[in-house]
Amino acid sequence: MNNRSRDLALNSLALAALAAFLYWAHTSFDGYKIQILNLIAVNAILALSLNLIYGFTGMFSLGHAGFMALGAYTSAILILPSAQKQMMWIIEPLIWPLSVMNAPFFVAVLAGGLVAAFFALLIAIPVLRLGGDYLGIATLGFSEIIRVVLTNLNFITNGALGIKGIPSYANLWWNYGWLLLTTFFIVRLINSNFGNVLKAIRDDEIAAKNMGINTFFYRVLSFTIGAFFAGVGGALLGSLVTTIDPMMFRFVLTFNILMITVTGGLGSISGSIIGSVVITVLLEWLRIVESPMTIGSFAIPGIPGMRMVIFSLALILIILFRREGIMGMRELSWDMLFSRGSRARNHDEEGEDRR
Amino acid sequence: MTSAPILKLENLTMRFGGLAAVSELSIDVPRGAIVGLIGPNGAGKTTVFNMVTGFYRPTHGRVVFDGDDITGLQPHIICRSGISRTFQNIRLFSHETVLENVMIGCHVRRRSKWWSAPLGLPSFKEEEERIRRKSLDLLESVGLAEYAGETSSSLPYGAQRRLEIARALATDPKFLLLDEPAAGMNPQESQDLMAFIRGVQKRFGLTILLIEHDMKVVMGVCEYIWVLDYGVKIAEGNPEAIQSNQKVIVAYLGEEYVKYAES
Amino acid sequence: MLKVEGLHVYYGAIHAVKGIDIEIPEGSIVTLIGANGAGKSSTIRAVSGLIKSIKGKILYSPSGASQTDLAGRAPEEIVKLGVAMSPEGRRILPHLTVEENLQLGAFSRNDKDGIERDRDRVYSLFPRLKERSWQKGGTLSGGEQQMLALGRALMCEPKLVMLDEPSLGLAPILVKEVFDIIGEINSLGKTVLLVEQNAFAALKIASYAYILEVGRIVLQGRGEDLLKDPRVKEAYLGG
Amino acid sequence: MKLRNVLLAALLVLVVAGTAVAAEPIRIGVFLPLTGRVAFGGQLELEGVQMAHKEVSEVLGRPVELFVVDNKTDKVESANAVKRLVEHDKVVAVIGSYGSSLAMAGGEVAEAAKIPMMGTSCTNPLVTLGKEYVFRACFIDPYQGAAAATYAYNTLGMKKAAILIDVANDYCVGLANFFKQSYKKLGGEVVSELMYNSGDQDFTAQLTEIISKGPDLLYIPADFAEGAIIMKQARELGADFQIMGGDAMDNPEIVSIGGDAVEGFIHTTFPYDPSMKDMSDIAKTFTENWSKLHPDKEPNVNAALGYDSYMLVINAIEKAGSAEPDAIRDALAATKDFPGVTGSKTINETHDAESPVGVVQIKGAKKLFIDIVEPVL
Amino acid sequence: MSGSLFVQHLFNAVTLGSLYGLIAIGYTMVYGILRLINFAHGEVFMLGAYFVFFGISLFHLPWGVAVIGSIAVSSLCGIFVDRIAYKPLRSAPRISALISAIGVSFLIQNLAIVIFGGIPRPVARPDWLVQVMKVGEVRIIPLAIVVPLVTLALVLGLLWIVYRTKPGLAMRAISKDIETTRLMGVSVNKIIAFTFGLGSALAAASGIMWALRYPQIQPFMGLVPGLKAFIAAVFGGIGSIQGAVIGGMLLGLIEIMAVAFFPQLSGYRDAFAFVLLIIILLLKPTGLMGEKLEDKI
Repeated sequence: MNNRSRDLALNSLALAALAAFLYWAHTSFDGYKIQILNLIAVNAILALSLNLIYGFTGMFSLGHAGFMALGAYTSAILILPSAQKQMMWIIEPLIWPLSVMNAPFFVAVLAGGLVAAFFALLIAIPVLRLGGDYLGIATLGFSEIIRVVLTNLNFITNGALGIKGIPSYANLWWNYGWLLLTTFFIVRLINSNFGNVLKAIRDDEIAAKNMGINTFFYRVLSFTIGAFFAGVGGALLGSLVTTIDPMMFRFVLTFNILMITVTGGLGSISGSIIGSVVITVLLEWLRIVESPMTIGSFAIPGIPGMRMVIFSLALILIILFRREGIMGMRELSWDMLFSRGSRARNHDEEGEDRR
Repeated sequence: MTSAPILKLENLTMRFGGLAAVSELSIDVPRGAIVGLIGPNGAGKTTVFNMVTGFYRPTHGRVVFDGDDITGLQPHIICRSGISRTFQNIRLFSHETVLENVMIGCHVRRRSKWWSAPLGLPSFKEEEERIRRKSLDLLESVGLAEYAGETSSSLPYGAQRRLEIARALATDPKFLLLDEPAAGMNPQESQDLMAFIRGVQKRFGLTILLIEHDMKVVMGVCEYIWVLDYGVKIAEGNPEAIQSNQKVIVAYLGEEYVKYAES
Repeated sequence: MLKVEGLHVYYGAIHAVKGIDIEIPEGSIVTLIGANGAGKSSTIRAVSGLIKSIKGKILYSPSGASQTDLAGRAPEEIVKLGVAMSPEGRRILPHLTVEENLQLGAFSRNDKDGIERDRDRVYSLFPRLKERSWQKGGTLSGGEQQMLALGRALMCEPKLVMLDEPSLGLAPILVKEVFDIIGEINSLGKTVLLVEQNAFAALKIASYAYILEVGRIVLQGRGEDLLKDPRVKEAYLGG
Repeated sequence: MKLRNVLLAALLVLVVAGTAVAAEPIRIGVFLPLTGRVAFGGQLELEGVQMAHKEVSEVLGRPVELFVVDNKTDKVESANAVKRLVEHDKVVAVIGSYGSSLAMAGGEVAEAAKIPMMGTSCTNPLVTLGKEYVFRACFIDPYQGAAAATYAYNTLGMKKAAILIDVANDYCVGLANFFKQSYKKLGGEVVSELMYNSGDQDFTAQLTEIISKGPDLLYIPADFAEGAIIMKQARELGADFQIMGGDAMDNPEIVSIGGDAVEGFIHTTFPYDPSMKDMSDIAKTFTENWSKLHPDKEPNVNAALGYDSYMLVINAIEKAGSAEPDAIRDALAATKDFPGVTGSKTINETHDAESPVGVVQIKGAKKLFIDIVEPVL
Repeated sequence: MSGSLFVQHLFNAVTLGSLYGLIAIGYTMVYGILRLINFAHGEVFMLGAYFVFFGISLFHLPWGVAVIGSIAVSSLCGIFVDRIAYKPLRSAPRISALISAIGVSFLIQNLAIVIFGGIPRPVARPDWLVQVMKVGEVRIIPLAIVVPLVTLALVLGLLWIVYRTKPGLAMRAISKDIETTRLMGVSVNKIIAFTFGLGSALAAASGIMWALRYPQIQPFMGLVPGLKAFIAAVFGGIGSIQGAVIGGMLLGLIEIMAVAFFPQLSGYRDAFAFVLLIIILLLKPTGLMGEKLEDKI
C-alpha cells in the first residue's frame, strides 16, 4: 500500500515533468526536433497497439498498415474543410455525405480508431482461427487488400492522388495526449486480470481454454482494441504529415512498426515506448551519414542509401545481441528504479543461465 | 457408491484414423471420492481426460457430468460447468508470476466486463481485489504463498505441480482431473503430494480423478481404480483388488513374468 | 566399453538423473529398467548427446580405439564414433520410405558397398521390411515401425546400440519378437544398452541390469538374479 | 613596437570582420528522392542543381550554400526532410522535389514555415493549389495531358486510344485522367482503360487485352523504366499501335533500357532536349557546360529543370535584393519571362511556370525533339 | 473471349507463374526446415540479376559463365546470410530471426543502392530469345517458352537432389524431426547451410530469368516478386516444393486471368491474389499441399 501511494505520487510527478518538458519543447525546440518528438509519440502508439496484439496476446499480426490507413483516411476526411474537398477530388468527386461531413479533431481521431476497429472485427472473426505464421500472412493479405481497395475507390479516397492539406492539428499536445491515453488504457487492461488472461492465451492457449477462458473471444477483443489504436495512430500520422495516399500504407510500414515493437521488447509496454524513441531518433540521427562531410581537407560526398545501410546493420546487431529486444518482457517501474526489484533481476539472470 | 455418480462415461470411444485409442469405455465416478485411472504407457488414459475436458470430441459415446450431457462442448464451457484438470507435462503460464497464474484461474467466475478495467469502475476494482485475495488464499493453502511474486517457471518442479493444482482449484471446480501429478517427484515429494491431494479433496469437497504411474501414490490415495490397457477397461476395483488382479499384473509386467514368478 | 560416472541430467527445473554410475562391458546386453519417470530415458539421451545440461563423465572406449568422453559432444559426432540410438516412440520419419529411413541411418557413412551389405543384412533380419521397402514409414504398423527403428540403428555400423523402450505399445507377441531380435543383434557382436519398462523381458535377456527409481539406481545385479528379486515388483506396482 | 602591435590587431579585426561578412552564406535547401523508387529522377535533378550552383555560387555578394537532403521517395521522409532543412539548416528557400506527392508533403511544411519552395518536376496541379509559398518551374498535368491529346488527335490523327495506368501512382492517375478528358472532348474514343499497380513488372495480361481492342494509340503516363518494359512487352505481344507517354518518360536511359521496343515512341516533355533544333542561347550554354562537366552523361531535361529551379530562386533573391524568405517569395511570384533552359518562365497566379509542351520521339535509337504543341484546352 | 486470345493469356500466365513458382521454392525450402520466412530471399533474387549484369557488362564474361558465376556467388551470399544473421538465433524466439531477416533484406537492398545506384539498368538479351513468332493468332517469343522449360528443368533437378541424394534425404528428415535426424549422424547446421545455398541458387536463377523476361534491373526489383512468391508458397502449402510450383502457377493464372476476364477490375489485380490466399487459408489452413498440423495436448 505504501508503494502504491508512492507510485501514484511519482506517476503524477512524471506526468508533470512530461508536461513541463513538452511545454519547453513546444516553445524552444525548432520544428524539426518537434517533428521528431511527434513521430516518437505516434510510433509509440502504433508499437503499443501492435504489442497488445502480438506481444501480449501472441497473435502474429501483420495488418497494422491497413488499420492505420483506415484510421488515417477516416479522420482526414472528417477534418478536411468542405471547400478543400471540392477542389481536391479531381478525378471523381467525393461522395455525399462524406463531402459535407466534418468533425472536431478529437472526434475524427476517435472515429478513425473506431472504423479501424470495426474492420478488424470483421476480419478477426474468420481469420483469427488461424494460428502462428498463417495468421500473420492472412492479416498481411488483408492489409494489402485494404490498400488496393483504397487505391481504387477514387470517390472516397481520391485514389492515388491521396488527400493533401490535411489540417495539421496533431501537435505535441494532441499526440502525447493520445499516447498517454493509449498507454493508460493498455496498462490498465494489461495489469488487470484481463491482461493476465491475454498473456495466458499467449503463453499456452490450451491451458487457457482449460481455465475456462473463451480464448477466441479474447483474441478477437485484443485484436480489435489493437486495431483501434492503430487507427488512432494512423489518424494522428495523417494530420502530422498533412498528406496521405495509399502508397504510404504498404506492408513495409507494418514492418517498421514490428521492428520498433520487437526492438523494444515484445510484451513490454515501456519497451515499446523506448523502442520508438530509439528507432525514431536513430533513423533521424543517421541522416548525418548521408550529408557531405569534411574531415580536415578531405571532402566526403554524401552517399545516398548509407543511412539505411547503417540502420539495418544496427537493427541486426540489436537483434543478435539482445534477441528479446531492449526490455525483453520486463517493465520499467518505480520499484525497479529504486532497485527494490533486485529479486526480479536475479530471476532474469537465472532465466539466462537456464537457456 | 450411494449417491448419483458425478461423472458418467457411457461407451466412450475415440478413434484416430483407424486406431481406437479408447473403446467403449464406461465409468461411473462416485461423488466426493478420490479415484484413479491407471494403465501402461499408451493405454489411452490421457485421451480419456481430453475427451472429458472437451479437447477431443469423442467418436461416439457420451460424457455426462452432474446430470448434464457435456459431450463435445468447448473446453472453456466445460470448465465453467465445474471440471478442471492439470496436464501430464505441466502447462503453466510460464511468463506469469505464481499469483497471476492462479488469478487467471479465477477468471472464469468473474462478473465484471473487460471494459470496466480501463475505465477503472468501482465494481471492477472490488472484483479485482477479491480475485487477488482468493488467489493468495489458494496459494496459502497449497503452501506457495511465499512465491507469489516469482515467475512460475522459476519454481522447483514439485512446486510447479502444486501450483498447477492451485490454478485448477481457482476455477471453483466440482471435479478435478489430475494427469500424473507425481511424475518426476522423489519419494518424499510423492508422500507430500498424497497428503496434499487428500487435503485438497477434503477442504474443497471435490471429486478427484487421477492418472498416475507411481503406484505408491495411486494405491495410497485412491479409493477406487480403473485400469485401461490398449484403450479397453480391463479391471476396476479398490487398490487391493487391483494389486492382486492377474490381468493388471500381466498388463504391467508381461505375461511371461507372471508365469515365471508363479513357477 | 562405456562407463558412466556420476551422471546428472537436468531438464529445465527438473533434476531427472541424480548421479548414477553405469558400466557396460563390450559385447554385453545391459538394461536400465524402472517405472515411468525414473530417469532411464534421460540417461541414454544424455549418452547420445541429445541433452546438453548434464554433469558427469561418459567414457567411451571401444576396443581398438582410445577413450573419449562423450559428455558435451554433438549427437552427430557421437554417432560417428559408433554409438547408435533408437529413440523412444521409434521416431520413424513418417514421410520417408522404409528404404530412405534406412539410408538416413547410414548417413554418416560413405562406403556404398558396406551400406548396401548392411542394408541387406537388415532386410534379412526383418523380411517384412524388405517387402515394404517402398512404403512410407508412417504407413507401417507399430511392430513394423519398431523393426525399422532397430534396423535403422544398425545402419551406422554401431559398436554400441542404445534402445529406448523398444517394446512400448507393442502387442505381447511382437514384444517377444523384438526381444529375440535384440538377442540376435547382440550375437552380431554389438553391445546393447536397453532401456525398458517391460521388466521381465528385459531382465531375461540382459547380462546385467540397473533398476532406477526417480533418478537414482536402487538395485543392480545380474539379470537372472534380479528376476527373482521381489523388490522388482515393488518398484513397479508399489508395496 | 606599440604601433605595430596596434596596427596588427586592427588588421586582424578587419580580416576577421571581413571574413565574417563574406562568410555569411545564403542557405538553400534541396530535397530530392536520392534513394527509393524514383531515385533516378532525383539524382538527375540534383546534378542539375549542383551544376547551377557551381556556375552561380554567389548572390548579393554572399556565397550560396546548398543543403541536400534525401527524401527516400517517401512522403513522411519528405516532410521530415523539409522540416530539417527549414529548422535545422535554416535555409531561406527550398528546391524540390521530383515526384508530385513528395513535393506536396514537403510543400505543406514549407508553407507552414513560410519558406518559399521551388518545385522541380512535380506536375500535379495539387502541388501549388492554395499555397502561398510553393512554386514550380514546370507546367502542370492538365496542360500536359491536353497537349498530348491534342497532338495525338489533331496532329497524328489517331481516333481510338487505350490507356494503361499505374493506379497507385498519383502522377500517372492524374495525367491519364487529363489526357482522357481532353481526348474525349476532341472527339476521340477511349477503347480500353486498364490499370496496374506500382511495382508490377508483368503487363502481359493488360497488353493482350488492349491489343485485342485494336486501338490506334496507347497512352502510358508511366515513368521511363516502367514504360520501357511496358513497351517491350507490348512489342513482344505483337502490338503495332503508336505508344505515347508523358514527361516522366524523358530520361537519357530510355533508349538503352527500351532498345528496339521504344523506336517510334512519342512523349510530351518540358521544352528542352539536347536534340532540340532552335535552342535558346541559355539552353545551348547549358548543353555545352553539362557536356564539359559530365562528358559521359547526356544532358537531360531533369537536370535542366533542376538547373532552372536553382536559377529561378537565385534570380528571385537578386531581384528582391534580400535573402529574406518573404522577399524571395514575392520576387518569385513576380517572375516574368525568365530565360530558363526549359523555356522562358513566367510564374502565373497559380504559381506554375507557364511554358510550352515539347514533343519528343525516339527515332533511330535517338531522342529527337520533334515539335512544340499548344494544347487545345 | 476468342480462343486464340485465351491461349495467349494462358501462355502469359504460365511464364509468369513459373517464375513465381521458382522464387517460391526458395521460401518454401527454408521455411520447411527452419520455420523462418526468409525475407532476404527477394534480395538474393535481385543480387542474382545484378551479378549477371556486372559479369557481362563489366567483366565481359560470356553469357553462360556469367550466369553460372552469378548463381554460385548468390548461393554463397545465401549461406553467408544464414551464418551471420540466422544461425546465432536458432534457439531464440522465432520473431527475432524474422526481424533479423527483415534487417538483412533492408541491408542488402540499401547496399545495392549504395553500390549499384538507384537507377534501373537495362538488360541486354540475346536476340533469338525475343524474336516474335506467330502461331496462328498467338504471338510468342522463345523466351516465354524457355522460362517455363528452364523452370521445369530446375524443379526436376531440385526434386532429384531432394529425393535422390543424401543431403536431400537429410533435408527431408530435418523438416520433420531434427532430433532424430541428428541421431542418424546428420550435422544439421551443414544441411541448413546447404539448403540456404540451394534456395539462393534458385533465387538467383529466377532473378536472372526475371531480368530476361522483364529486362531491367534495379535494387527494388525483389520486393514485389518476393512478396508474391511468398504468397504463392503459402498457397501451395509452405514446406512443399511441388506446392510452391503449383502455388506459383496458380498465382500467375489468377493475376493474368483476373485481368483477362474482368478488365474493368484490373486495378484490383493485386487484391485478387490476396483474396484467394485468404480463402485458401480459411478452407485449408496450411495451404493446398501442406500437411495438417496438430496440437499436442
